[in-house]
Amino acid sequence: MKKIINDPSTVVTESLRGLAAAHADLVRVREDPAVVIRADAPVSGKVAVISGGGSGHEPLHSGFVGRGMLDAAVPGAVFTSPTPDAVQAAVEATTGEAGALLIVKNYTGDVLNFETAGELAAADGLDVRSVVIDDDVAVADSTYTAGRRGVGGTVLLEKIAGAAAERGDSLDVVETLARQVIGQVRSIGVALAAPTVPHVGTPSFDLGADEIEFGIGIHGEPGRERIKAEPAEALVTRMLDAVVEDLPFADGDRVLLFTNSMGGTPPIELYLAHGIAERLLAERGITVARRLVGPYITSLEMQGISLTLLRLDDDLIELWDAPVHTPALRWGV
Amino acid sequence: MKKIINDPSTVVTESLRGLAAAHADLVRVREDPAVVIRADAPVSGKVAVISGGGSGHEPLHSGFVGRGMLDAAVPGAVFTSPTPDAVQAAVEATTGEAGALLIVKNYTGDVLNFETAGELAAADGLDVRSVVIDDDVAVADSTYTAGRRGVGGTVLLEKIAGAAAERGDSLDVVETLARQVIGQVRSIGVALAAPTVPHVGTPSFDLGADEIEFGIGIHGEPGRERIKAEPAEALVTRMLDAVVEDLPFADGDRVLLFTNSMGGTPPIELYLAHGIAERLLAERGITVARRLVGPYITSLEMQGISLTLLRLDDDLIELWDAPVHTPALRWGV
Amino acid sequence: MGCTAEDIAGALHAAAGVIAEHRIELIELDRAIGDGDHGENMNRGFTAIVSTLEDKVPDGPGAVLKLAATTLISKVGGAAGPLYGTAFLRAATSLGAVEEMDGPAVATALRAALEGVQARGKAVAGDKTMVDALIPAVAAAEAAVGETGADVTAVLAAAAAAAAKGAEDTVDMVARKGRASYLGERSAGHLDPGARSTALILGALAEAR
Amino acid sequence: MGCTAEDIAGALHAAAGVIAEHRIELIELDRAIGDGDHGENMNRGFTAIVSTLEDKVPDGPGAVLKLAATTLISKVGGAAGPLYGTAFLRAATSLGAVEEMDGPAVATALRAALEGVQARGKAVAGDKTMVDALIPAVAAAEAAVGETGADVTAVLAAAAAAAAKGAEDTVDMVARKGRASYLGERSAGHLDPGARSTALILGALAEAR
Ligand SMILES: Nc1ncnc2c1ncn2[C@@H]1O[C@H](COP(=O)(O)OP(=O)(O)O)[C@@H](O)[C@H]1O
Ligand SMILES: Nc1ncnc2c1ncn2[C@@H]1O[C@H](COP(=O)(O)OP(=O)(O)O)[C@@H](O)[C@H]1O
Ligand SMILES: [Mg+2]
Ligand SMILES: [Mg+2]
Ligand SMILES: [Mg+2]
Ligand SMILES: [Mg+2]
Repeated sequence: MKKIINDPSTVVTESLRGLAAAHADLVRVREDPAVVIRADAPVSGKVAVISGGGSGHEPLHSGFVGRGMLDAAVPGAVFTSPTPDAVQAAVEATTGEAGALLIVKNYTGDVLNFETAGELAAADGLDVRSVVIDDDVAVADSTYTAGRRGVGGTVLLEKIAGAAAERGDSLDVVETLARQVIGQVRSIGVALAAPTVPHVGTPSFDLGADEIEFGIGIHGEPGRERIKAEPAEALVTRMLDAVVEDLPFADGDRVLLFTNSMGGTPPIELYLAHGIAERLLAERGITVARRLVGPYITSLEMQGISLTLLRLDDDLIELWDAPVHTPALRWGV
Repeated sequence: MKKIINDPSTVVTESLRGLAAAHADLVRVREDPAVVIRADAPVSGKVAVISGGGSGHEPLHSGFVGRGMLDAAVPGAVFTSPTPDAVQAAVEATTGEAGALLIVKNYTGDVLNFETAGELAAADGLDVRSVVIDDDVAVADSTYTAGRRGVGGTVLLEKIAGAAAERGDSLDVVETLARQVIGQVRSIGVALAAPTVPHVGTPSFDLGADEIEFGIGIHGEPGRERIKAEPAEALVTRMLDAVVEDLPFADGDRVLLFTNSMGGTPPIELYLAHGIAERLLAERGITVARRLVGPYITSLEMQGISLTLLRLDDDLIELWDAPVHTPALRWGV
Repeated sequence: MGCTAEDIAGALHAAAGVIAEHRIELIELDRAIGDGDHGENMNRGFTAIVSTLEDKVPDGPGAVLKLAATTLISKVGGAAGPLYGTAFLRAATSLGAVEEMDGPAVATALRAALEGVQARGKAVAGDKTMVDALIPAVAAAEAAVGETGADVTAVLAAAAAAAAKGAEDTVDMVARKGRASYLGERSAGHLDPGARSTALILGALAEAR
Repeated sequence: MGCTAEDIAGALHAAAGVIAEHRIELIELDRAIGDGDHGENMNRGFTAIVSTLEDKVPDGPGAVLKLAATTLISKVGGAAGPLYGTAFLRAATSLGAVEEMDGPAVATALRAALEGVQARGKAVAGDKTMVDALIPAVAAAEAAVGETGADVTAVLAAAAAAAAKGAEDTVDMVARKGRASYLGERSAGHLDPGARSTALILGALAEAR
């Protein structure tokens, strides 16, 4: 393993220091427990939107702290959900009368740790609610699994919930919107090469030279199925079919198409895949009304991409278009 | 090699189609020869700022086309400078009375092809000038080399020249500012793992498990020296020393610090390196007045980073802060 | 003779040593069917327990276990943090304010731990989780109490042996809870990392007696 | 007997075949001391020449070479595109409007090509570039003209053999021009890809006679 680090056990803290130095106008960082807080938090009268999870998926979540998106992000160790006291510290730094919404990705660890944090916040008399996002169609949503994972849809959810909170919506409304987004967003991911976790030092899984992990998670958990490498046209078709047919998305729908790099797939390939996806959706009569293309929810240096579709309505479009100013996402400001 | 492509020979074209689909509000794309043009070009009365080079360094240059930056980008084949007729097409689509500035990275191929294009433009009676950026301190600037390479400084140059043109500066002024930037920007890069060019199919160079290529270029050209892998603190110190002592940058200077990922190095490592660089500069009495952190000039999926320092004055700061709206860089809009 | 607070602190120290020794093994087990952090997570938690206990050992076995619980909750994260945290917390609560922990108390504490893990994580026998090490451990501990009465050592030894066996039995299971469940049938043929760490911890506690 | 436009078109066709055959070799040479695209670039250019000539072969050797030149300039890119483009352009110009190219004309065209490459690229002998294949090729062609008079085949054969030798000699050189120069001393021990492609092209032209 070669990485630009000093020591696997201090990677997260040292990286957050760099984030704080680079974006002092947007965020402040607390160490131990690690929390990234919007520079002007608490914003009085505003619902706080908070998310978190294992590190290694940057810019998720810390890169999305700032005006119009998250009030705080709680970064755990690499690929490890953060502890309840860290979440509690985030709540304390950001949450007032208007309450807070915790955005939790559906992994056993995230759910359990945020659950405990929610109980601690309730004990402090704060109105803190949680929503659990589970948009990954790769996993069967049955009693035989821990349920679907939260993946690419998380980015869109954080933007939309953050915009709702920023325009002054109540916690009830922000929560309802969040549940609406969760209900109509779906994703699928693939991996071409595995990431290497700093404290592990070897790739998270071994893929043959002609193999693709179809339905990969964002923690280097092996996916659901291994397929033979295939041309982009076939791969994107396979991915989009899985996503479109799941909700299902239908002729006449307006959607946001989010083409995401898992980290190690460069823009030239990402845009190539995006172009194919746009064409295939047009063929299905689905209108791509908004799009996001880039590495926004990653898995360290994993090579691969994910595709996320969110069904839009006018209000969601307004919230998506609303100004946002964070380290990784910025417009209208 | 595993890549999300259909055919190595159509990668660039197919990728540009995705770019056009994703950012139709910002750019339009012409194929054969491939040119990415600002959507509202030609902007009447404005100096056109044009750059280009081999593909595989995205978002450079095509991701920087739009308001406040480039009027056109000319993407060659992967790692291969574009041909004169492609540059000529970019000039034709963007350039009027006010003339154009061509930003050329100092590589033999780029210089020769843009030179020919410039001659063709002059023959058409257009006022087209070129500046050649050569900010890479890894290469000795002597008669024994092709001269220093154009690397990270290119991004900053494109932003600043683009902002000057956008505010209505004449070609004389834009050219003078560009030469000023070139005079006071310096960079160095390192690689931890090689990229793979689609039509080659094997990594561009072979690095041992404990080796780092110090002074790497952005085309996977081997660097100047191979060093043993070392902790981030030592590596960033070594890189910054090389950059600071070259110009030299001195106590009291205000600088823009650009910490760039070569593609495969994830944000967690990049911000870690950035934090170290900020601290080391503070120790030298150099004020980091502006910063840019991210993968902005890459080498496909190469793992590594580069550090760029630009000495700032008030005018350069104003130009840096000016609104920009492109696929990859956006603020103030 | 029962265990004092000091004994339990010592046993946790021993458990921390065993976890550190098996850190890579647990990482590798988790790498195969999870995300590769279990060894790192557990090691971080137990290292923290040791350094907390170095400052001061609280009064009474229950207080020591409670301190271990809160340390695990605030240092481990992931799925294992809250689950092991709950296990230690419930065990601590079951002890109340006793000065020494005897054999029956061990069995009671283990059952409380199991119930806590199941309350939090909803896993049942056969789901390929730490529960599959804990269920046989509790049964064996209770049986040992029935046979040997108050002997802490024997109760812990029985629990540890049963946990080890229970962990081994997870190999053939298809995961239905936790990250390994995403793999479906592909999760079979691998030892569950959490079951393995449960067996390691119980083994260390038994040895320390 | 001299070469007609058709002969030259045929020879370029043959050169395209040789370049295609050696595409990977040229890529590998460039991968070692450059950026690995030389084989791809040259192959793209010569493939384009062939398909342009399939449409229509222009009148006269000069016109054919000029068409090859503009095709290379607009299809190859990189350093090789403008350099080879200039070489072919200058060679074409040196021929003027002759109907057939004889031995002396070949030597003149080669010298014009060399001068063009040097005017554009500023490389001198020993810089480890295509110039190191061209210089001996021109010298050998001119010597052959002195000995054998007007025989195109002999002139081309002499040039090709000298170019091959010249290319080989680049192995020991330290690059001072082009991308390989960034390597400094580390560029020694490798064959220059552009010198190799020059030798391959001249070899193919000579064979095609
Ligand atoms: N719902 C659950 N109930 C009981 N144990 C569980 C549950 N989910 C996961 N586990 C246990 O947690 C272990 C994984 O822990 P760890 O790797 O530290 O957390 P994470 O899965 O969040 O990375 C699994 O091996 C399993 O034994
Ligand atoms: N200044 C120069 N003069 C002559 N030949 C040169 C010069 N620079 C480079 N070359 C030739 O070009 C070859 C490289 O061509 P190519 O790989 O296609 O372009 P690039 O270096 O732009 O990738 C070198 O091997 C060398 O022979
Ligand atoms: Mg984990
Ligand atoms: Mg090249
Ligand atoms: Mg794990
Ligand atoms: Mg090359």
